[in-house]
Amino acid sequence: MLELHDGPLHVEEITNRWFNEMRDKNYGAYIPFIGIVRDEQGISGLSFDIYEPILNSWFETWQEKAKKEGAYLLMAHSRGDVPNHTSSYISAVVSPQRKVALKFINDFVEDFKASAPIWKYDLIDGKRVYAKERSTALKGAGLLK
Amino acid sequence: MLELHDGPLHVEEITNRWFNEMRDKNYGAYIPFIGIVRDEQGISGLSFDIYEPILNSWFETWQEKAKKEGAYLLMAHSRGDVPNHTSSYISAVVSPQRKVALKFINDFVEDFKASAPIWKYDLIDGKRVYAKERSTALKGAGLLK
Amino acid sequence: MAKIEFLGPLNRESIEVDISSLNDLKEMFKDDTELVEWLEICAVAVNDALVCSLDTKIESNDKISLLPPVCGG
Amino acid sequence: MAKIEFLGPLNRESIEVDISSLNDLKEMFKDDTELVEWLEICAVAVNDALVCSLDTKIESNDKISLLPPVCGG
Repeated sequence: MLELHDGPLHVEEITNRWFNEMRDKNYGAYIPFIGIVRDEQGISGLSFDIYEPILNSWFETWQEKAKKEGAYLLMAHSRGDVPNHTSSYISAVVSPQRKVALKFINDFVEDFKASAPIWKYDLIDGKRVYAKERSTALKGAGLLK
Repeated sequence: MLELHDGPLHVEEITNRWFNEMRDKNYGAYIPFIGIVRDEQGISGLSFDIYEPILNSWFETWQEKAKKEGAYLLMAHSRGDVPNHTSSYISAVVSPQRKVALKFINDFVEDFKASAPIWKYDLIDGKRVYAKERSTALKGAGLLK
Repeated sequence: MAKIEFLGPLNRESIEVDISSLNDLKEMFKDDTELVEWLEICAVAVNDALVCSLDTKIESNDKISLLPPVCGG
Repeated sequence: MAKIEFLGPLNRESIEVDISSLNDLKEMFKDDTELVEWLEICAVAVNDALVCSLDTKIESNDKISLLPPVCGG
Protein backbone atom coordinates (compact mmCIF):
# COMPACT_ATOMS: atom_id res chain seq x y z
CA MET A 1 0.00 0.00 0.00
CA LEU A 2 1.32 3.40 -1.05
CA GLU A 3 -0.19 6.65 0.18
CA LEU A 4 0.79 10.26 -0.53
CA HIS A 5 -0.13 13.11 1.79
CA ASP A 6 0.04 16.88 1.43
CA GLY A 7 2.40 18.22 4.09
CA PRO A 8 3.82 16.33 7.09
CA LEU A 9 2.73 12.78 7.85
CA HIS A 10 0.62 12.04 10.92
CA VAL A 11 2.99 9.38 12.20
CA GLU A 12 0.83 7.98 14.98
CA GLU A 13 -2.31 7.78 12.84
CA ILE A 14 -0.45 6.04 10.00
CA THR A 15 1.67 3.58 11.98
CA ASN A 16 -1.25 2.67 14.28
CA ARG A 17 -3.63 2.20 11.35
CA TRP A 18 -1.15 -0.03 9.52
CA PHE A 19 -0.52 -2.05 12.67
CA ASN A 20 -4.24 -2.56 13.23
CA GLU A 21 -4.78 -3.59 9.61
CA MET A 22 -1.96 -6.14 9.83
CA ARG A 23 -2.09 -7.44 13.41
CA ASP A 24 -4.64 -10.20 12.74
CA LYS A 25 -3.04 -11.43 9.51
CA ASN A 26 -0.58 -13.72 11.29
CA TYR A 27 2.56 -11.81 10.40
CA GLY A 28 5.19 -12.20 13.11
CA ALA A 29 7.07 -8.97 12.53
CA TYR A 30 6.03 -5.38 11.73
CA ILE A 31 8.82 -2.88 11.12
CA PRO A 32 8.01 0.71 10.25
CA PHE A 33 10.87 3.03 9.29
CA ILE A 34 9.96 6.63 10.18
CA GLY A 35 11.98 9.44 8.62
CA ILE A 36 11.99 12.69 10.60
CA VAL A 37 13.15 16.03 9.18
CA ARG A 38 16.33 17.14 10.98
CA ASP A 39 16.96 20.74 11.92
CA GLU A 40 20.33 21.33 10.29
CA GLN A 41 22.17 23.95 8.27
CA GLY A 42 19.59 26.60 8.95
CA ILE A 43 16.67 24.97 7.17
CA SER A 44 13.12 25.38 8.44
CA GLY A 45 12.05 22.16 6.73
CA LEU A 46 12.08 20.19 3.50
CA SER A 47 9.79 20.23 0.49
CA PHE A 48 9.09 17.47 -2.01
CA ASP A 49 7.95 16.96 -5.59
CA ILE A 50 6.81 13.48 -6.58
CA TYR A 51 6.34 11.94 -10.01
CA GLU A 52 3.56 9.52 -9.22
CA PRO A 53 3.39 7.27 -12.32
CA ILE A 54 6.99 6.05 -11.91
CA LEU A 55 6.74 5.99 -8.11
CA ASN A 56 3.73 3.69 -8.41
CA SER A 57 5.44 1.26 -10.79
CA TRP A 58 8.63 1.27 -8.70
CA PHE A 59 6.52 0.46 -5.62
CA GLU A 60 4.59 -2.29 -7.38
CA THR A 61 7.83 -3.98 -8.44
CA TRP A 62 8.92 -4.06 -4.80
CA GLN A 63 5.50 -5.28 -3.68
CA GLU A 64 5.81 -8.24 -6.07
CA LYS A 65 9.27 -9.00 -4.72
CA ALA A 66 7.91 -8.92 -1.15
CA LYS A 67 4.92 -11.10 -2.05
CA LYS A 68 7.23 -13.86 -3.29
CA GLU A 69 8.70 -14.08 0.20
CA GLY A 70 5.37 -13.84 2.01
CA ALA A 71 5.97 -10.24 3.06
CA TYR A 72 3.97 -7.06 2.42
CA LEU A 73 5.15 -3.46 2.09
CA LEU A 74 3.50 -0.18 3.08
CA MET A 75 4.72 3.33 2.35
CA ALA A 76 3.62 6.90 2.98
CA HIS A 77 5.30 10.05 1.68
CA SER A 78 4.69 13.78 1.86
CA ARG A 79 4.11 16.18 -1.01
CA GLY A 80 5.05 19.84 -0.53
CA ASP A 81 6.43 21.39 2.65
CA VAL A 82 7.38 19.42 5.75
CA PRO A 83 8.68 21.37 8.79
CA ASN A 84 11.66 20.33 10.92
CA HIS A 85 10.95 17.60 13.50
CA THR A 86 7.98 16.25 11.56
CA SER A 87 7.90 13.22 9.29
CA SER A 88 7.97 13.13 5.49
CA TYR A 89 8.44 9.42 4.96
CA ILE A 90 7.32 6.12 6.46
CA SER A 91 8.01 2.70 5.01
CA ALA A 92 6.99 -0.53 6.67
CA VAL A 93 7.20 -4.25 6.12
CA VAL A 94 5.24 -7.11 7.63
CA SER A 95 6.38 -10.71 7.32
CA PRO A 96 5.83 -14.01 9.08
CA GLN A 97 9.61 -14.17 9.49
CA ARG A 98 11.86 -11.80 11.37
CA LYS A 99 14.87 -12.18 9.09
CA VAL A 100 12.84 -11.55 5.94
CA ALA A 101 11.32 -8.43 7.52
CA LEU A 102 14.71 -7.08 8.62
CA LYS A 103 16.21 -7.68 5.19
CA PHE A 104 13.29 -6.03 3.36
CA ILE A 105 13.18 -2.90 5.50
CA ASN A 106 16.88 -2.36 4.78
CA ASP A 107 16.84 -3.12 1.07
CA PHE A 108 13.54 -1.37 0.41
CA VAL A 109 14.54 1.86 2.19
CA GLU A 110 17.96 1.90 0.51
CA ASP A 111 16.49 1.40 -2.96
CA PHE A 112 13.85 4.01 -2.17
CA LYS A 113 16.61 6.55 -1.57
CA ALA A 114 18.36 5.62 -4.83
CA SER A 115 15.39 5.08 -7.15
CA ALA A 116 12.11 6.68 -6.08
CA PRO A 117 11.27 9.65 -8.35
CA ILE A 118 11.01 12.24 -5.59
CA TRP A 119 12.84 15.56 -5.48
CA LYS A 120 13.89 17.18 -2.25
CA TYR A 121 14.30 20.89 -1.52
CA ASP A 122 15.63 22.60 1.59
CA LEU A 123 13.36 25.34 2.89
CA ILE A 124 15.62 28.32 3.56
CA ASP A 125 14.17 31.77 4.26
CA GLY A 126 10.88 30.56 2.85
CA LYS A 127 12.47 29.49 -0.46
CA ARG A 128 12.85 26.01 -1.98
CA VAL A 129 16.50 25.14 -2.71
CA TYR A 130 17.00 21.88 -4.61
CA ALA A 131 19.12 19.46 -2.50
CA LYS A 132 21.32 18.63 -5.46
CA GLU A 133 24.39 17.42 -3.56
CA ARG A 134 22.30 14.92 -1.55
CA SER A 135 20.48 13.60 -4.62
CA THR A 136 21.26 10.49 -6.66
CA ALA A 137 21.18 10.29 -10.45
CA LEU A 138 18.76 7.65 -11.75
CA LYS A 139 19.74 4.69 -13.93
CA GLY A 140 20.64 5.84 -17.43
CA ALA A 141 21.30 9.44 -16.38
CA GLY A 142 23.13 11.54 -18.96
CA LEU A 143 21.49 9.87 -21.98
CA LEU A 144 20.78 13.19 -23.69
CA LYS A 145 24.04 14.96 -22.87
CA MET B 1 15.40 2.52 27.70
CA LEU B 2 14.22 -0.95 28.70
CA GLU B 3 10.73 -1.64 30.01
CA LEU B 4 9.10 -4.90 31.06
CA HIS B 5 5.34 -5.37 31.12
CA ASP B 6 3.10 -8.09 32.54
CA GLY B 7 1.16 -9.64 29.65
CA PRO B 8 0.86 -8.35 26.08
CA LEU B 9 2.40 -5.02 25.08
CA HIS B 10 0.18 -2.06 24.22
CA VAL B 11 1.86 -1.48 20.89
CA GLU B 12 0.25 1.84 20.02
CA GLU B 13 0.83 3.36 23.44
CA ILE B 14 4.48 2.27 23.49
CA THR B 15 5.50 3.13 19.93
CA ASN B 16 3.65 6.48 20.04
CA ARG B 17 5.16 7.39 23.40
CA TRP B 18 8.68 6.56 22.19
CA PHE B 19 8.14 8.55 19.00
CA ASN B 20 6.93 11.56 20.96
CA GLU B 21 9.86 11.36 23.35
CA MET B 22 12.31 11.21 20.44
CA ARG B 23 10.77 13.39 17.71
CA ASP B 24 12.26 16.68 18.91
CA LYS B 25 15.76 15.29 19.56
CA ASN B 26 16.89 15.76 15.96
CA TYR B 27 17.19 12.10 15.10
CA GLY B 28 16.46 11.51 11.42
CA ALA B 29 15.26 7.92 11.66
CA TYR B 30 13.07 6.00 14.11
CA ILE B 31 12.68 2.27 13.49
CA PRO B 32 10.59 0.16 15.84
CA PHE B 33 10.56 -3.62 15.37
CA ILE B 34 7.26 -5.05 16.62
CA GLY B 35 7.04 -8.78 17.27
CA ILE B 36 3.54 -10.24 17.05
CA VAL B 37 2.61 -13.71 18.36
CA ARG B 38 1.66 -15.95 15.43
CA ASP B 39 -1.20 -18.42 15.62
CA GLU B 40 0.56 -21.63 14.64
CA GLN B 41 0.74 -25.27 15.65
CA GLY B 42 -2.33 -25.05 17.85
CA ILE B 43 -0.95 -22.62 20.41
CA SER B 44 -3.19 -20.07 22.08
CA GLY B 45 -0.22 -17.82 22.81
CA LEU B 46 3.28 -17.66 24.26
CA SER B 47 4.54 -17.18 27.77
CA PHE B 48 7.86 -15.73 28.96
CA ASP B 49 10.24 -15.86 31.91
CA ILE B 50 12.88 -13.14 32.13
CA TYR B 51 16.06 -12.98 34.16
CA GLU B 52 16.30 -9.26 34.69
CA PRO B 53 19.83 -8.75 36.05
CA ILE B 54 21.51 -10.21 32.97
CA LEU B 55 18.91 -8.72 30.60
CA ASN B 56 19.72 -5.29 32.03
CA SER B 57 23.47 -5.66 31.62
CA TRP B 58 23.08 -7.11 28.10
CA PHE B 59 20.90 -4.11 27.20
CA GLU B 60 23.32 -1.59 28.73
CA THR B 61 26.18 -3.04 26.67
CA TRP B 62 24.14 -2.47 23.52
CA GLN B 63 23.15 1.02 24.63
CA GLU B 64 26.83 1.92 25.01
CA LYS B 65 27.53 0.55 21.53
CA ALA B 66 24.67 2.64 20.11
CA LYS B 67 25.77 5.76 21.96
CA LYS B 68 29.20 5.59 20.28
CA GLU B 69 27.48 5.95 16.93
CA GLY B 70 25.05 8.65 18.06
CA ALA B 71 22.12 6.24 18.20
CA TYR B 72 19.78 5.29 21.06
CA LEU B 73 17.95 2.02 21.72
CA LEU B 74 14.56 1.33 23.28
CA MET B 75 13.07 -2.02 24.15
CA ALA B 76 9.90 -3.42 25.70
CA HIS B 77 9.18 -7.07 26.51
CA SER B 78 6.36 -9.03 28.08
CA ARG B 79 6.48 -11.21 31.20
CA GLY B 80 3.99 -14.06 31.49
CA ASP B 81 1.26 -14.94 29.01
CA VAL B 82 0.80 -13.22 25.64
CA PRO B 83 -2.14 -14.33 23.44
CA ASN B 84 -1.93 -14.93 19.69
CA HIS B 85 -2.04 -11.78 17.52
CA THR B 86 -0.76 -9.56 20.33
CA SER B 87 2.77 -8.29 20.85
CA SER B 88 5.40 -9.58 23.27
CA TYR B 89 8.40 -7.64 22.03
CA ILE B 90 9.25 -4.20 20.66
CA SER B 91 12.75 -2.94 19.98
CA ALA B 92 13.49 0.44 18.47
CA VAL B 93 16.43 2.53 17.42
CA VAL B 94 16.73 6.25 16.75
CA SER B 95 19.71 7.74 14.96
CA PRO B 96 20.59 10.87 13.02
CA GLN B 97 21.60 8.58 10.17
CA ARG B 98 19.45 6.16 8.23
CA LYS B 99 22.18 3.59 7.60
CA VAL B 100 23.23 3.47 11.25
CA ALA B 101 19.59 2.99 12.29
CA LEU B 102 19.02 0.19 9.77
CA LYS B 103 22.20 -1.60 10.82
CA PHE B 104 21.38 -1.33 14.54
CA ILE B 105 17.82 -2.58 14.27
CA ASN B 106 19.10 -5.67 12.45
CA ASP B 107 22.09 -6.41 14.67
CA PHE B 108 20.30 -5.57 17.92
CA VAL B 109 17.26 -7.74 17.18
CA GLU B 110 19.42 -10.65 16.02
CA ASP B 111 21.64 -10.52 19.11
CA PHE B 112 18.51 -10.18 21.26
CA LYS B 113 17.27 -13.50 19.87
CA ALA B 114 20.62 -15.17 20.55
CA SER B 115 21.61 -13.62 23.87
CA ALA B 116 18.79 -12.09 25.92
CA PRO B 117 18.05 -14.24 29.00
CA ILE B 118 14.38 -14.82 28.23
CA TRP B 119 12.65 -18.19 28.09
CA LYS B 120 9.73 -18.87 25.81
CA TYR B 121 6.87 -21.32 26.33
CA ASP B 122 4.07 -22.28 23.97
CA LEU B 123 0.63 -22.10 25.57
CA ILE B 124 -1.11 -25.35 24.63
CA ASP B 125 -4.36 -26.40 26.32
CA GLY B 126 -3.63 -23.88 29.04
CA LYS B 127 -0.20 -25.36 29.81
CA ARG B 128 3.28 -23.86 29.36
CA VAL B 129 5.50 -25.99 27.10
CA TYR B 130 9.13 -24.84 26.89
CA ALA B 131 10.00 -23.96 23.26
CA LYS B 132 13.23 -25.90 23.45
CA GLU B 133 13.74 -26.52 19.73
CA ARG B 134 13.42 -22.80 18.94
CA SER B 135 15.78 -21.76 21.72
CA THR B 136 19.49 -20.94 21.47
CA ALA B 137 22.13 -22.04 23.96
CA LEU B 138 24.03 -19.14 25.54
CA LYS B 139 27.76 -18.59 25.28
CA GLY B 140 29.63 -21.13 27.38
CA ALA B 141 26.72 -23.58 27.49
CA GLY B 142 27.63 -27.08 28.68
CA LEU B 143 30.25 -25.90 31.18
CA LEU B 144 28.96 -28.21 33.94
CA LYS B 145 28.25 -31.29 31.81
CA MET C 1 3.45 15.33 -31.41
CA ALA C 2 5.32 13.88 -28.43
CA LYS C 3 5.10 15.62 -25.10
CA ILE C 4 8.24 16.50 -23.10
CA GLU C 5 7.90 16.86 -19.32
CA PHE C 6 10.61 18.56 -17.24
CA LEU C 7 10.24 17.09 -13.76
CA GLY C 8 11.10 18.35 -10.27
CA PRO C 9 13.73 21.09 -10.08
CA LEU C 10 13.85 21.44 -13.89
CA ASN C 11 10.74 23.49 -13.27
CA ARG C 12 9.79 24.18 -16.91
CA GLU C 13 6.49 24.01 -18.75
CA SER C 14 5.95 20.89 -20.84
CA ILE C 15 6.46 21.24 -24.58
CA GLU C 16 5.25 19.32 -27.63
CA VAL C 17 7.79 18.27 -30.23
CA ASP C 18 7.82 16.41 -33.54
CA ILE C 19 10.61 13.81 -33.26
CA SER C 20 11.06 10.17 -34.18
CA SER C 21 13.75 9.11 -31.71
CA LEU C 22 15.60 10.33 -28.62
CA ASN C 23 18.53 11.15 -30.92
CA ASP C 24 16.36 13.89 -32.40
CA LEU C 25 15.66 15.20 -28.91
CA LYS C 26 19.36 15.27 -28.05
CA GLU C 27 20.03 17.23 -31.23
CA MET C 28 17.18 19.61 -30.42
CA PHE C 29 18.47 20.32 -26.89
CA LYS C 30 22.14 20.74 -27.74
CA ASP C 31 22.01 24.53 -27.93
CA ASP C 32 19.80 24.99 -24.88
CA THR C 33 22.47 26.44 -22.60
CA GLU C 34 20.22 26.41 -19.55
CA LEU C 35 19.46 22.73 -20.00
CA VAL C 36 22.96 21.45 -20.86
CA GLU C 37 24.22 20.96 -17.31
CA TRP C 38 20.97 19.19 -16.37
CA LEU C 39 21.19 16.78 -19.30
CA GLU C 40 24.36 15.26 -17.87
CA ILE C 41 22.56 14.17 -14.74
CA CYS C 42 18.99 13.60 -15.94
CA ALA C 43 17.52 10.19 -16.67
CA VAL C 44 14.89 9.82 -19.40
CA ALA C 45 11.58 7.97 -19.30
CA VAL C 46 9.35 7.21 -22.27
CA ASN C 47 5.75 6.62 -21.26
CA ASP C 48 6.88 6.32 -17.63
CA ALA C 49 9.54 3.66 -18.18
CA LEU C 50 13.22 4.61 -17.86
CA VAL C 51 15.15 4.12 -21.10
CA CYS C 52 18.85 3.67 -21.80
CA SER C 53 19.18 4.03 -25.58
CA LEU C 54 19.11 7.09 -27.82
CA ASP C 55 17.73 4.85 -30.56
CA THR C 56 14.47 4.51 -28.62
CA LYS C 57 11.73 5.22 -31.18
CA ILE C 58 9.27 7.96 -30.35
CA GLU C 59 5.67 7.80 -31.61
CA SER C 60 3.14 10.56 -31.75
CA ASN C 61 1.42 10.92 -28.33
CA ASP C 62 4.40 9.46 -26.49
CA LYS C 63 5.28 11.12 -23.21
CA ILE C 64 8.98 11.77 -22.58
CA SER C 65 10.04 12.73 -19.05
CA LEU C 66 13.35 14.18 -17.92
CA LEU C 67 14.15 13.12 -14.34
CA PRO C 68 16.86 14.94 -12.35
CA PRO C 69 18.70 13.21 -9.46
CA VAL C 70 16.31 12.08 -6.74
CA CYS C 71 16.27 12.20 -2.95
CA GLY C 72 13.08 10.98 -1.30
CA GLY C 73 12.49 10.59 2.40
CA MET D 1 27.22 -20.55 51.34
CA ALA D 2 26.82 -19.85 47.62
CA LYS D 3 23.32 -19.73 46.18
CA ILE D 4 22.39 -21.72 43.07
CA GLU D 5 19.50 -20.45 40.94
CA PHE D 6 17.81 -22.67 38.34
CA LEU D 7 16.34 -20.28 35.80
CA GLY D 8 13.43 -20.48 33.37
CA PRO D 9 12.29 -23.99 32.44
CA LEU D 10 14.66 -25.61 34.95
CA ASN D 11 11.89 -24.65 37.36
CA ARG D 12 13.56 -25.71 40.61
CA GLU D 13 13.88 -24.00 43.95
CA SER D 14 17.20 -22.30 44.63
CA ILE D 15 19.64 -24.15 46.84
CA GLU D 16 22.59 -23.12 48.99
CA VAL D 17 25.86 -25.02 48.67
CA ASP D 18 29.32 -24.94 50.19
CA ILE D 19 31.75 -25.01 47.23
CA SER D 20 34.96 -23.25 46.29
CA SER D 21 34.86 -23.51 42.48
CA LEU D 22 32.55 -24.51 39.65
CA ASN D 23 34.46 -27.79 39.47
CA ASP D 24 32.94 -28.64 42.84
CA LEU D 25 29.50 -27.85 41.47
CA LYS D 26 30.03 -30.08 38.44
CA GLU D 27 31.07 -32.88 40.77
CA MET D 28 28.02 -32.29 42.97
CA PHE D 29 25.59 -32.41 40.02
CA LYS D 30 27.02 -35.43 38.24
CA ASP D 31 24.59 -37.91 39.78
CA ASP D 32 21.52 -35.69 39.41
CA THR D 33 19.85 -37.66 36.61
CA GLU D 34 17.12 -35.09 36.12
CA LEU D 35 19.66 -32.32 35.66
CA VAL D 36 22.18 -34.12 33.44
CA GLU D 37 20.53 -33.40 30.09
CA TRP D 38 20.07 -29.76 31.05
CA LEU D 39 23.73 -29.33 32.01
CA GLU D 40 24.78 -29.98 28.41
CA ILE D 41 22.84 -26.96 27.18
CA CYS D 42 22.92 -24.61 30.17
CA ALA D 43 25.23 -21.63 30.47
CA VAL D 44 26.48 -20.55 33.89
CA ALA D 45 26.63 -17.08 35.41
CA VAL D 46 28.41 -16.09 38.58
CA ASN D 47 26.99 -12.94 40.15
CA ASP D 48 25.12 -12.28 36.89
CA ALA D 49 28.12 -12.52 34.56
CA LEU D 50 28.41 -15.50 32.22
CA VAL D 51 31.53 -17.56 32.87
CA CYS D 52 33.47 -20.00 30.69
CA SER D 53 35.86 -21.73 33.08
CA LEU D 54 35.31 -24.45 35.66
CA ASP D 55 38.20 -22.99 37.61
CA THR D 56 36.11 -19.92 38.40
CA LYS D 57 36.47 -19.42 42.15
CA ILE D 58 33.32 -19.27 44.22
CA GLU D 59 33.14 -17.19 47.39
CA SER D 60 30.59 -17.35 50.13
CA ASN D 61 27.51 -15.26 49.17
CA ASP D 62 28.19 -15.67 45.45
CA LYS D 63 25.14 -16.26 43.28
CA ILE D 64 25.46 -18.94 40.62
CA SER D 65 22.77 -19.09 37.91
CA LEU D 66 22.07 -21.89 35.46
CA LEU D 67 20.63 -20.51 32.20
CA PRO D 68 18.93 -22.85 29.71
CA PRO D 69 18.74 -21.96 25.97
CA VAL D 70 16.92 -18.67 25.39
CA CYS D 71 14.29 -17.43 22.98
CA GLY D 72 13.00 -13.93 23.59
CA GLY D 73 10.61 -12.02 21.40
